[in-house]
Amino acid sequence: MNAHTSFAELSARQRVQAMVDVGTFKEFLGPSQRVVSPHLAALGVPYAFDDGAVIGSGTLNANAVLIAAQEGEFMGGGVGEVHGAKLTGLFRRALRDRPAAVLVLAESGGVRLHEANAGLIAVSEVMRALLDVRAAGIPVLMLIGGANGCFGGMGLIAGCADFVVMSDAARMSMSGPEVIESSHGVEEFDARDRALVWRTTGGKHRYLMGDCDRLVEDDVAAFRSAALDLLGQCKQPGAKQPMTLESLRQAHARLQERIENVGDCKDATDIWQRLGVAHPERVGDMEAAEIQALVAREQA
Amino acid sequence: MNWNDLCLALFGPAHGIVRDGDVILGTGQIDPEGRHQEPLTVTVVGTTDHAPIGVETALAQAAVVLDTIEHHPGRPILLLVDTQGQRLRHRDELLCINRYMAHLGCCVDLARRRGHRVIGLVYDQALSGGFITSGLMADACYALPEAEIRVMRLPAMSRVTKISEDVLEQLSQSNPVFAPGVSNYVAMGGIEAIWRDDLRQCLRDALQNPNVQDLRAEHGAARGGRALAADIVQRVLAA
Amino acid sequence: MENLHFELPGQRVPSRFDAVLVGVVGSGNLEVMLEPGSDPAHCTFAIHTSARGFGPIWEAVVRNFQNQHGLGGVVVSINDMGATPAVVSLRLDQAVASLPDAGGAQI
Amino acid sequence: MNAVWNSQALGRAERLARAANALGPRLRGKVAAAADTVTLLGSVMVSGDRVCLEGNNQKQADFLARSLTALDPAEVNHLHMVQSVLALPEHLDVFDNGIASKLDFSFSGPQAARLAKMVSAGQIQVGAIHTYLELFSRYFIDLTPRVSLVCAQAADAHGNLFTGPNTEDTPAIVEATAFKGGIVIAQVNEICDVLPRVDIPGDWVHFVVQAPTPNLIEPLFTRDPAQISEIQVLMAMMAIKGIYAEYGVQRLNHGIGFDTAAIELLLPTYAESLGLKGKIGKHWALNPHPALIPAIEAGWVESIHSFGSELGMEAYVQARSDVFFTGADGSLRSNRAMCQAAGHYACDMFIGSTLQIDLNGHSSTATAGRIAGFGGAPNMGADARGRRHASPAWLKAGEEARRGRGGVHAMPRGQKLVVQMVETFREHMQPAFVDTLDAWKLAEQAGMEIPPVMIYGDDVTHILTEEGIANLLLCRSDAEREQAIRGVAGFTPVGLGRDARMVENLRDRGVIRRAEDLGIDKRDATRNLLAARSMRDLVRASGGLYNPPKRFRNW
Repeated sequence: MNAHTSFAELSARQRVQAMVDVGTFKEFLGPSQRVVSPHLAALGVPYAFDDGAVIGSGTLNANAVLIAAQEGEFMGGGVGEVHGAKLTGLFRRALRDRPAAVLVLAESGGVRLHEANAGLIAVSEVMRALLDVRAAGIPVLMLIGGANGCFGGMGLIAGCADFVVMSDAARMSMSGPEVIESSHGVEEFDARDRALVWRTTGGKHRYLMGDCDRLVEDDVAAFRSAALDLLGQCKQPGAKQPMTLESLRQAHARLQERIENVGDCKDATDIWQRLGVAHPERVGDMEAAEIQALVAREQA
Repeated sequence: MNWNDLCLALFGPAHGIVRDGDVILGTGQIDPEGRHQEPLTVTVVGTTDHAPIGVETALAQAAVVLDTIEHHPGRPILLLVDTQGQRLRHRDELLCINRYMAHLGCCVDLARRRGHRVIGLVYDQALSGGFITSGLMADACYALPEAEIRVMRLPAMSRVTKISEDVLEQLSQSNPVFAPGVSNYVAMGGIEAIWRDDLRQCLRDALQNPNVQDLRAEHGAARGGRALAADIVQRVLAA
Repeated sequence: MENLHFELPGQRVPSRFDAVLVGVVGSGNLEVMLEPGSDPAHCTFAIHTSARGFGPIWEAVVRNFQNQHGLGGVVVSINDMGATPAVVSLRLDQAVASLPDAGGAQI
Repeated sequence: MNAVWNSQALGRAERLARAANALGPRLRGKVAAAADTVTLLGSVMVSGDRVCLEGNNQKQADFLARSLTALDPAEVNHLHMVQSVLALPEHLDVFDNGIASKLDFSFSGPQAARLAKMVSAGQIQVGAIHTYLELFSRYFIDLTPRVSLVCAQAADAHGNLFTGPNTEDTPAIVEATAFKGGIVIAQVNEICDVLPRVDIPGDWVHFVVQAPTPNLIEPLFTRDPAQISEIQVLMAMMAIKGIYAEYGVQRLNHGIGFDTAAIELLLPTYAESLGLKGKIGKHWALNPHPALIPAIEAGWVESIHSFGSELGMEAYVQARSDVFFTGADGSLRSNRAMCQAAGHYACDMFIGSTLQIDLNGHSSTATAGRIAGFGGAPNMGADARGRRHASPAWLKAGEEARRGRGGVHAMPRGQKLVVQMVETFREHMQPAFVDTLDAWKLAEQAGMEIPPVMIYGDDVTHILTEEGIANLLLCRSDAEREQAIRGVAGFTPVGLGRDARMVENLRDRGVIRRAEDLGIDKRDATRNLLAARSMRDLVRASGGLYNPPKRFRNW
């Protein structure tokens, strides 16, 4: 029997329960309130009582947090009108309640295509509400560990957070490989080559590139301790400041450098090699801890 | 509408807006109507030719926004939208395109926070994720009547949802969620208004609108296009 | 999509409980929510299912469930995305097991 | 009258001479250039020849298949194809092109729908659909190939072949052909001076061609543990406790589905907790299933003989030679004919899945519009009537079948356990239990003499569903048998049509056993019981030796 509890295998509600201190989760607009999508019903598609978004409050080692989780099995975690409004509402509430952090356990293909127009607007509303929270000095953590990854509009939202935590089974990007394959052919991106898909958008690559702050095993306890660790880091004096012109200039320069330094690479392994990883071909088989050690060595 | 025709209509023949690849950028000047003030300079940045938004396109636009914040405090920014959506390439995914696009959104957001009035304008085509982090991050986003805004056309939606096009067509008569179109986005609050006739006047009005809150959900409810979102946000606050 | 309703007699009324939810609305899966009902002599089932034409099978599944558990004063709400009867029965059993005084089949 | 008794040998000499002539100096010993392959085939084949094109379950002589389709049908036609698997489009293209006209085969999974169309259009005359062992047997009786086109990893200049881990059908094909006046042509991935080992001696091989690209090979036996459902875990628990432990099954063969993968992954966890280690599952006729790695690592498995190999398992197998059959080079030696014989005669149990089961327990994977054939399942899933050695599991099954019966049944004798493991509903709510098998309709459509039944009801000993286990050995009448089947058929129409009283009676007698009768709490059936829940876990369990194909690597 497996000693650890796989984060990926838990439902959104179970993830939330497992992340916060035992018994502290209080759900907002829970399933019995039946805040469901009317658009799915109109299409004759079954709805879910929570519209695939679990939101509420709890404590993380006694720190008050607000927390949200997306259910990847329901509509691929797609953001529709209700789902998006629940997330926006949670961030607005954070402005008022000033928790120690807002945690989002993201698993989503992005905009829910069944209610696409509303989903598209909702994603930008979530982004603006999230950035209001950051501007108020409250850290926002994205924790990505579901099998469906974090894509499309949700990838954009993740890109706005203070911190991103991923497991090496998770992915974060914009377009699904199938979409790219169907628009530019299998030579552009072979969606069936899962090793390629994961080395292009998976947690290890994102961590090695600096797009993810913590890389963890697919273990709910590892996610929790990463969140705690980041929370502790935020409490250090002068640790994490709201976004400023200076910080965005720095981010801009890093993104620019990335294009200049590795923009010509055809494959993640080429990038890793250029980043100075000694055996890029072995990265795929490395455990999260080995990857972390690799980066720690680089930085040392 | 062609980007240059648009800029001519907005700023007259002396506008300083140029095209660099898919990106259009520069400044235009507009005289505040009826007042004897200096002409108002507006930073203009956006894309043309249904540009796919790749890492470079996002970064180029972000640079213009950051330069404006740094060198021209308070100068209004007009984001011009014409995009086919994010660039669908392996390379962009590899480079973490969502970070680049989110960065653009963060820059626009910072500009708003620093007191820049930011206006979005969909002047041709706005597809799926391509304008979430530009036009939709503005204080208010507008559209020209002939613009096209959508995530997905009905035939494609029919394939994804496995629901017949006829049914979707019918549903879209009563519910703007299901069909593309500028007016549907207005009804849902995603687009503040459609600009018609005197575009320069429309821009002037938009720049004078003092609102900096995100009221799109409330507008959607008031206009009947998005009944639930605003209420749900309130219920989360009250829970 | 089809909506089905069943009301079956039962007498085992669980002590006060908050709504219980198990499962997820995903392909081949379903969510089952148990809530306190007002009629202690019946258990009602409200089912939304993506698949049409399986009413008799649903009825057999919930009857079988009631034969085992005999719940009263409980409302069972189901959102189903094409789960097989095996999965439905499993979720129903899991939901009952989450009731406060559930001793497996004996409540 | 001058009788000729060596016409085949003479014919072979004549054909070899024709080939030498056609290729001239470009033929170097036995080695022909890839570019000359079509010419070579044209020169050694004669219209009406029986031809075996090595199409296996896994590896494919794909280059030779392509070359065969390029022959001129005006020159070569009416070939009679005798091959175990129709996997590639080319396998049917030769009929479309008018090069071949008659077919004897075993399995056609990927081409089943097209095959059915071509048969009903009269483009293909099907001799018969066989099991693997049956077809190999006929190679030595009345379907001996005149020309065989086979596939190997490497050859040397003498024509010795190294097959690598996927030896599969090659020895059976080559033996039948080479010793009965036939011609053997091999496509290889490389030509070496010294082979790692010799699987086929060079004097059985007449020509060797280095193919421009490595031969196709499919990872057919890789089941991602992430896709195993809770229901499958429950059924695996019932199988282990209600059948493996009950009969003390030591020697067995597993089907390739997720159901049996779940059993493999429950051995080191659930079965271990029941104290069954060393008591069940020691000897296997099985391909190197990745899902068996945790059980092997936990010391459950003593030996595995394999039909073929599995992509990615090469290094693992090499490092576990105590368990697997390996050559002097260290790599796996598989052999489909031998393993089929072993599975039939030396195993006490077969357990696998199916698509449909009728009220007599006949089971079939045939569906209308598809002629899919059988492969090896009927030989695995059939009592070995010729078996004479005893084992506890075999004796117990035989005793249950004979208990209380007189006459011919009074003779003590064992029986093989043949277990059909199915969920009562498949995907899209297709019931697994039916009144009439689709095989009847298919037989009518395709003009078959008998319905294509995978496993006959009188060979099936147990049917296992999520609702319970029906032990058909204990049934004493057709009516009882029917109710035993209905009694585990769940909410399918067949299940709902049960006689509830009779079913309860069968349950009292232990003919039907539910999870609770076995002391299994259904709520314990979670994926946490699986020794590996992902491909990554399997790699970890193998100590990094298992190297899954890239389409399975999601990390």
